[in-house]
Amino acid sequence: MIGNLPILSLITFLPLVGAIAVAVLPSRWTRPTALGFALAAWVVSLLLLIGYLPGRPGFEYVETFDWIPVFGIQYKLGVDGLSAALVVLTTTLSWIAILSSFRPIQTRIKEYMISFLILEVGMIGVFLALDLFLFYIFWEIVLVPMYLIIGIWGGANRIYATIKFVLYTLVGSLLMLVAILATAYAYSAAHGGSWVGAFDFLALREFAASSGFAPALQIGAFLAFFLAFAIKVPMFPFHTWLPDAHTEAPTAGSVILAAIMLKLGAYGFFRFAVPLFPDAAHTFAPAIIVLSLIAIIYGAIVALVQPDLKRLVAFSSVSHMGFVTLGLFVFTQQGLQGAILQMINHGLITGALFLLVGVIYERTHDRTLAKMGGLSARMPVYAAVFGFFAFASGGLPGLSGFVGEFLTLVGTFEANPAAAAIATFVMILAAGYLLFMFQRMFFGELSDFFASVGTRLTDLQPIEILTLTPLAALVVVFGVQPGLILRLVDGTVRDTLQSAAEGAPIAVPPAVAVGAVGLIIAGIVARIIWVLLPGHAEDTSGAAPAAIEGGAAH
Amino acid sequence: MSNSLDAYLVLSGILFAIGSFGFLARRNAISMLMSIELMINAVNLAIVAFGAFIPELGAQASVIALMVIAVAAAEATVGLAIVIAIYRNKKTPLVDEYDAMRQ
Amino acid sequence: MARTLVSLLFGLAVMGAVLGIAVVMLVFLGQDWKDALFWVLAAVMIGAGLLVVTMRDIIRCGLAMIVCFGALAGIYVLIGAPLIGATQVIVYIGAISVLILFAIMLTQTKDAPARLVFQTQAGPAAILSVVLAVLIALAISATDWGAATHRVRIATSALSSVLFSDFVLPFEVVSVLLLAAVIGGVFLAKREPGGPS
Amino acid sequence: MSVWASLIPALVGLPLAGFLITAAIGRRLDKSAHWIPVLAILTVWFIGSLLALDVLTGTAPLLQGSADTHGYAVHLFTWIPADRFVVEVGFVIDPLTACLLIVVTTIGLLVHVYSIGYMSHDPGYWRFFAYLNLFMFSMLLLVLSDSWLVVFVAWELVGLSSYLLIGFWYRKRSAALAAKKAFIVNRVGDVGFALGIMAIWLNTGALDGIHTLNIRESIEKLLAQGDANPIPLFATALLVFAGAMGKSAQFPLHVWLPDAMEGPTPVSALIHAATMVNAGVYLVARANPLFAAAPSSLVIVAGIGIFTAILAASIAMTQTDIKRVLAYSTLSQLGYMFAALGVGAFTAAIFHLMTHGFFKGLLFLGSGSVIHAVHDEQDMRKMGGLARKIPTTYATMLIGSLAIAGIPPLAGFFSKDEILGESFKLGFIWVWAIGFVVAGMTAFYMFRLMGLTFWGDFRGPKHIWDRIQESPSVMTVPLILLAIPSVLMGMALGLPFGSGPIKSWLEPVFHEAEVALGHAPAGFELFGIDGALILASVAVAAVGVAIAWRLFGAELLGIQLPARPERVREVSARLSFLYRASLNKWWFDELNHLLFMVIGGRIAYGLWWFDRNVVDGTVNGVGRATVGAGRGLRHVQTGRVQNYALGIAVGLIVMAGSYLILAGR
Amino acid sequence: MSFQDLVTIAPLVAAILTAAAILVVDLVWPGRSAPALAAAFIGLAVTAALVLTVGSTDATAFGGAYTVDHLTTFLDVLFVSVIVLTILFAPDYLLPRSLPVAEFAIVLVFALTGAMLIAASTDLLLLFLGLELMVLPGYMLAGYHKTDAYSTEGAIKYFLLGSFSSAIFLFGLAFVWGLTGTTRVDAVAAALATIVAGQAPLSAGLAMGLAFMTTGVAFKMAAVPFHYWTPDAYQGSPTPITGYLSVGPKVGAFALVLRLFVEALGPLAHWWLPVVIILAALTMTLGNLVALTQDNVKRMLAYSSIAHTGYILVGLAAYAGGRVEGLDGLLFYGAAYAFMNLGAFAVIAALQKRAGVTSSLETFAGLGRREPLLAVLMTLFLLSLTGIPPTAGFFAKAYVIFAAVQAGGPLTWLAVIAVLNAAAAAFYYLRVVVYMFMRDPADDAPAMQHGALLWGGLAAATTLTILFGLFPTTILGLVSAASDAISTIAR
Repeated sequence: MIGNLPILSLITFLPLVGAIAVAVLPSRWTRPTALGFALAAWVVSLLLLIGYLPGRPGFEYVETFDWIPVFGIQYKLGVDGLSAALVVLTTTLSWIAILSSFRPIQTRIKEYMISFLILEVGMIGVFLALDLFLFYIFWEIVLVPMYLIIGIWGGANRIYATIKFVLYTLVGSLLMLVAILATAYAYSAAHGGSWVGAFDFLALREFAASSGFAPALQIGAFLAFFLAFAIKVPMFPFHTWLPDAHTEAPTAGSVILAAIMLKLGAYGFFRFAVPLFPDAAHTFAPAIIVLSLIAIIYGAIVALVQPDLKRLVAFSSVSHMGFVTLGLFVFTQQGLQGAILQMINHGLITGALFLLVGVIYERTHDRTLAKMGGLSARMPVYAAVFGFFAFASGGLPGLSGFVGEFLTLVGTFEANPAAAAIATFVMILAAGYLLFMFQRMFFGELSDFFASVGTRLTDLQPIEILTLTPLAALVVVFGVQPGLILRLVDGTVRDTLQSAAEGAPIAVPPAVAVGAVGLIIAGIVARIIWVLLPGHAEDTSGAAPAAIEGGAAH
Repeated sequence: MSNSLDAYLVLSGILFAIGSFGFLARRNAISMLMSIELMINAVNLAIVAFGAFIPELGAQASVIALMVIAVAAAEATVGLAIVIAIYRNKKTPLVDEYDAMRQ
Repeated sequence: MARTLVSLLFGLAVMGAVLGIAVVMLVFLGQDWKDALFWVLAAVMIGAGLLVVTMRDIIRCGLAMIVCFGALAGIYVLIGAPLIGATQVIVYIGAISVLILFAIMLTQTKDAPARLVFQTQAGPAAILSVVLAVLIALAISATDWGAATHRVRIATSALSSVLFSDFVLPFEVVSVLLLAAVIGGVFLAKREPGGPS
Repeated sequence: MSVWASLIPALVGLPLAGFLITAAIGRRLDKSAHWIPVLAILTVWFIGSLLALDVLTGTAPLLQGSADTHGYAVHLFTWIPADRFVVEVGFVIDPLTACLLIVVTTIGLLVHVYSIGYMSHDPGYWRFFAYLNLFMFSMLLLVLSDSWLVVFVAWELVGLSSYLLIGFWYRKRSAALAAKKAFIVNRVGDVGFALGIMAIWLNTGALDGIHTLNIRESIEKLLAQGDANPIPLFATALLVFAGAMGKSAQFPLHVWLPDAMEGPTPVSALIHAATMVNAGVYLVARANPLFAAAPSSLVIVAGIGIFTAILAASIAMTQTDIKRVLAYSTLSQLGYMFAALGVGAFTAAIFHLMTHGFFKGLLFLGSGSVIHAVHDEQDMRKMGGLARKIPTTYATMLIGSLAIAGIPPLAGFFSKDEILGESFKLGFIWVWAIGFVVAGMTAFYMFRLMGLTFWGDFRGPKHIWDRIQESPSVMTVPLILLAIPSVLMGMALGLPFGSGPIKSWLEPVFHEAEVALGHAPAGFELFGIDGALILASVAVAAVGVAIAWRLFGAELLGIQLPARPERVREVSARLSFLYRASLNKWWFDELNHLLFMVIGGRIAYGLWWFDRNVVDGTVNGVGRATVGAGRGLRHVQTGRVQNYALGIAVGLIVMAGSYLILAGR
Repeated sequence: MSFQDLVTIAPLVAAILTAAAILVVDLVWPGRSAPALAAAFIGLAVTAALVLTVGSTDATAFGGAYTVDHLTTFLDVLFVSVIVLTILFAPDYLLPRSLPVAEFAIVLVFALTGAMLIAASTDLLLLFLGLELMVLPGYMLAGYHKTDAYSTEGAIKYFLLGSFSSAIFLFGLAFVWGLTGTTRVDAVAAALATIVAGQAPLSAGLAMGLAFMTTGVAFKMAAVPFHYWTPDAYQGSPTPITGYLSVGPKVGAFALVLRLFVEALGPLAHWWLPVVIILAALTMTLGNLVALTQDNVKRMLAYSSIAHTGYILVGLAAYAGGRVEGLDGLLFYGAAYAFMNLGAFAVIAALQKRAGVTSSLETFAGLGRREPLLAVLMTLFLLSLTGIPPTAGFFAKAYVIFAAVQAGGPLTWLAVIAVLNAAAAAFYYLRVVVYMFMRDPADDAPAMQHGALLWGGLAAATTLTILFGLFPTTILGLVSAASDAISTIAR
């Protein structure tokens, strides 16, 4: 059916065509055009999924075009199970996000939709690119529209948040660029200076598997990749941009941020960091597991005390994404599969949660939990849907969140029961913050604040239900039939695991490791002492430090 | 002594240093301009000295020296024109008072 | 009036010192007259150069510069490049110095001489200049220049042949440079009808 | 697969359908919203009973791979196909499940019917029935599943339904908090259970075949294959037990159950007395091969069980809220069951589970009827003398009380006695001793309840007294129907002593474990040790009842004993510490508040502070330092040419100097 | 001087004649801009055509003093483009301030002549003269708004420091000349090669010359700590001229570096490499750090241009570190930087069409609403300057970093410093975007009408900025051919 059509390019660039169309067409067509193109991309991506035979290792639908032949840089796209799943996730959430923006976004709709469509191009591109250089380009393309979406249509503190988001991400990704280039050069140097395949993921992976990159390069490049991806995921302690960005972003921005953008980092770990540098991956796996565990527990604990609804969900994202990195770096079949499931489920569930937060925010223009209460009576459907997704997020079995989490834990348990035990404790904490949130919002008598909002407090509108229904349906379907995804990504998992299995830890002198840890601890202690000195504490959470935003006020 | 290249070169160096001192220390734009002329002439002295003591450079040296003189003249022309232009704006030839733009 | 006298006396003292050096070298040390002349010219040049950068009255600085360049021209002659010496006299003393003096007149304000001559950073500048001179001198003395021990006299005809063969393009370029400088200079110095007077 | 087996999915499917339909359209059905759920449960009860009886009587075929177990099995689909980690969804009815099935479907049906009356005026009528059906679905899934992980799913789903039902009256802050507490405390246990499941998987390489678990063989097989990394069985068993502790509210996870009484009374009856809280018992019984393989873990089970029993009984003695008394009583009885499991008397535990399910369901529904009658008053101090106004409720509750107190020949007597007797005979004298004391306490607090509620004079407002009337028949009929098994069940299942039907039913399930534990099937000696034990426990129950009568009065068969509040005060003053401890539930709520709310909150806020100031502070600090550096460097640009020139000269000299130094080297 | 020589320097002659033609036209139609512009464009078109024609074959003229090779052609085309764009952007700014266009064009074309001369010179003296011919018009242009105090202040600072550095440069040149005994670049290289081969340590005089020349060149390219003139001169100059100054003399200075350091002083590469590394690191870092705190966009871009010098120097360092890709990167970066920076300044100039509009950040507030197209273009240029793909700036940055990574060793760290700087730089570039799109305008200034020339120039700059990023292959071929012309390192 799809024959010789360059279907991957079609998916990738349909939104771009859409963006151009939106720019050209008159304003009153903006919304339908944007939605139409997003839906078109979605439909095509579904065709891709139908045509894709699940479970096979390797890449299909590969499209290649010599882009910068001097350095062997290609325009090369291809799908395997993981990218297929994530592409469909992206296209799905994109149209949902666009649809959900119809009502809340009333200013500069054209620019908004253009940004969103370009954002979609970048995200799809990241998932499809099989050339490291191309990957990097898509990776960076994602930044700009998100920057604008948060910065223009965001909340009060949006500029601080968006600049922080971009700068933080940029630091990581630029170092990754250095690593990509160094890797390519190492490949070329090992092939007598020939640049053919130097940026080609498949060639690099094969090289990594057969002879492998030099330990020093592996360490350096892996660290750079790690930083880029860890910031994006985000892993503790690189997560602090996330609550700010989420809190300030418009609803749809938060949705995409949580559902897709965070997956970019996890995908990067899967696709590039581990297969290309297996030895380094093994070397750092213990540290990454520790960081993941910290993220899981710490994110959940901090979520417990968040006064702002969105911030709470944001910290829960930190906790949930910890599972993804945990599952990946234990290098077991179940861990990997769980991590992938967790990626997709987190996309669906947290996306939906942000949509739901947006529902109440749009009506009340406030997200302070302390002001809420008793919504159940006024908005029963909303309460039911919110409860559904809250419990899904909390890992209620039968819904999709559970399977990913549990598989990850099983995989971890295989490798390291103690780590699994620590991670499992998040079940309690997750129940804690989700139920706290749910109770605060929906139970009790209608709060004074809500009462003052009055008639604006209407129950879910059809358009909102329309955006939430597919997500809910998928949450149930994947909860009951996770095999749909598991079989799809089976090949990817095998590939990744095989690459990982070939790695062995690089010997790091104990002195170096101890020194590094000591340095970090010393840094933390120094920072704490510094903050404890009078006048250095940041009392207001997330308020823009004048130095960052104010620039040069002299 | 007058037969030593080093002597001329050192002399040129000293003149160059004097010129740079003037440039660094004087306030008046025209004084600074004159200091630059000193420096350029110091260079010229070095060039001519090279020409005088290194046979294969002889002919070139004179030509280069001539060119340098011409360049210095051109620079002086432009420089003085700029000095006059800014004097019309600022009413002072003292360079350290031209600090409207800083940091 | 007393000021003029003091400077006059100072000038005479310098001249006396210079002549004294010459006499001492010629008579007592028995050196070549060329050496003596070199010393004299060098002393005059450096002395005048120092005056250029230290004197308070900028017009006198200009005059000192003429003296300095005159001495330099003498050195050129001494070193065997009379053509350059001549050019030096014509271009510098005849043109540039006059130009500078005109500029001084044009930009002279009454209170200017009364105010500080030097920047606040004159001290560091002096130190830096001395360091620079020492560095250059050290470098020069430490270098083997591959130079002849005797001066080579260049015939003017050789010079002209070089100028119009190997160096014809630079020659043309210099003319363009001068043209550009003139056009620009005229534009900049030209008084605008609406501009500040 | 037989026709019968193909009906099994309907047991799960009907309540689920009932839930979904009612949730979707219930609001529009309004007061007739109960029809679909009730009919669904009625069908389930019918099918379930048929199947259960089939299994128990041995008419069902032998289960595959089993020599002596009759039952039905059905496989539905593969849920998680993750390489070696495969989770199948399938249902099995073996005798153990059948026992549970009877309890769950019967009480479930009766509670459904009862709720038609009890909830009739509630605006959330349809919601209530939807939730009830959701619970039935989850509970049936729990008992029917053949896979550990599906049991865990059901485990969580009953938790969810429990949460929804406890918080049913969500406008009440206390209800909302209680619901949250129940869920979170349960989650603590679930962490253990989840880890236990992982350990089981790692030890056996599979998660299905829950009813044919043969842990030692599986481990040996895996070891032989060389791909096992077994987790110590002791740890595995305890992790599974942790799950059971949460759901069955065993110390120290017992704190949620009394609070759960914030839910409507039918919920308390169904979930928090008769079915869900028994899931822990079921789980441990189900995992009996695992526990039998690690006998030391059973000691811990017994210890925690019997400690919970006495702890809860001691609290029940002083509580004034009628439902809370029953809740602590439930805790106490669950403690018995765990004690039974711990000593290896699995059958006795299940027996008690069944009888307790009926009479505790009866007691709760009865208390609901009481509360209904006194217009939603739950404080027993404002009741009294109700026997005259609501005789049916009174009569049935009296039966229930006698049953739980262990007065022969009611159901409780048989099952409780079996527990105590087995503990004694299996050498767990300490379990028996404590259980013995608890038996007395049980009798005491139950008759304290009866006395305060039904006998003596009404202590509430007059206008309420005037309007008290018996509940409608839709409520009383279930009470009566529950009273019947409360009376007869013990005799039916427990006689003859030591070899009643319950023994033979469950024999195939527990046989191997009992053999592994070295329990020789001892004969029953009515005129020996067993008889003595029976006599002792009946006596202690009688003493308990007598003391209660003495203190709180009685009105039985026309004989009236007056209540003596002054004696109560006196006794409580004399036992001041114990009294206060009991009244304040041994301060567990306060302890938890301190540990989790105060200290935990400090930690959470501390971490948040850390996040803002140290983690984010470092990020912002880097940014600020960068900008600060820029601001400092700005001043290099002074605007004065000579400063610039000086800078250039310095640069030149530094460069030239370093060149000279390097070149001269 | 043979006829062949004349043919070879035909582009140069054409450029000079263009200046003359404009002069004549201005005499005929005094004060009118259209004829002058026409003359300029025709002349520049002819020049460009001649550059391409002559550049089709390698040639030398004047006894090896003047060379036409791929490097010459590449740079010449670049210079002509820069001048054309500058002239396109200028009228909209100059005319409202009643500044004559003709003189502007003349002086600019003289500067072009100087730059082209640098690109083609293989003679030390010619290089010096070319440099002077390039920068002298620069001084004048900086002070072109001669009734404006800022413009003249910038000009005098630029001039004084420029002359100072020229003198220093000349001194160094004299030393090198005296030691090698020749002015021809290839001969210098050969002589130095023997000197270096003979005595391992650098002779003191050569070291001195190297230091002095480095200072002079570093000044022209605005490398830290010789950059001081840049912010003041850029800020003071009329905006289109700032655009030119930030591009023309800088790329010209790098052309000088290529001819002088890469070609003539190539044998000393391992001596000047550490200096280049240090200069690059300092330049990037200081430029970016100070730019972070600027409120005036022109001044900010001035510091940004300093930072970009640092990035370009990374390419040079990579070459000195043994990778010819470094030169490719340098050239590519120069070209990419030229177009994106000119574009950015063109937008500022367009905003300042109404006299009295400052270039402070506030001017940009709400631009996205007021003049969306300009705002979008500005965003593109700023993103390119930041190095966000798929723009020219990204590929340029990636290329120099790639070269540094290939060279390895300390240069890897230089690459890391470069990317960290790039990340920090994003802050101030994006700040402008913040003002354009996320702030409300300070006043209700109406949208301005912009001339067709400006739009044309912006279109060209935009196209090139995108094309360089999306399809760099063609350009890559050109730059590698150009760098091969002078590189002594095999590819």
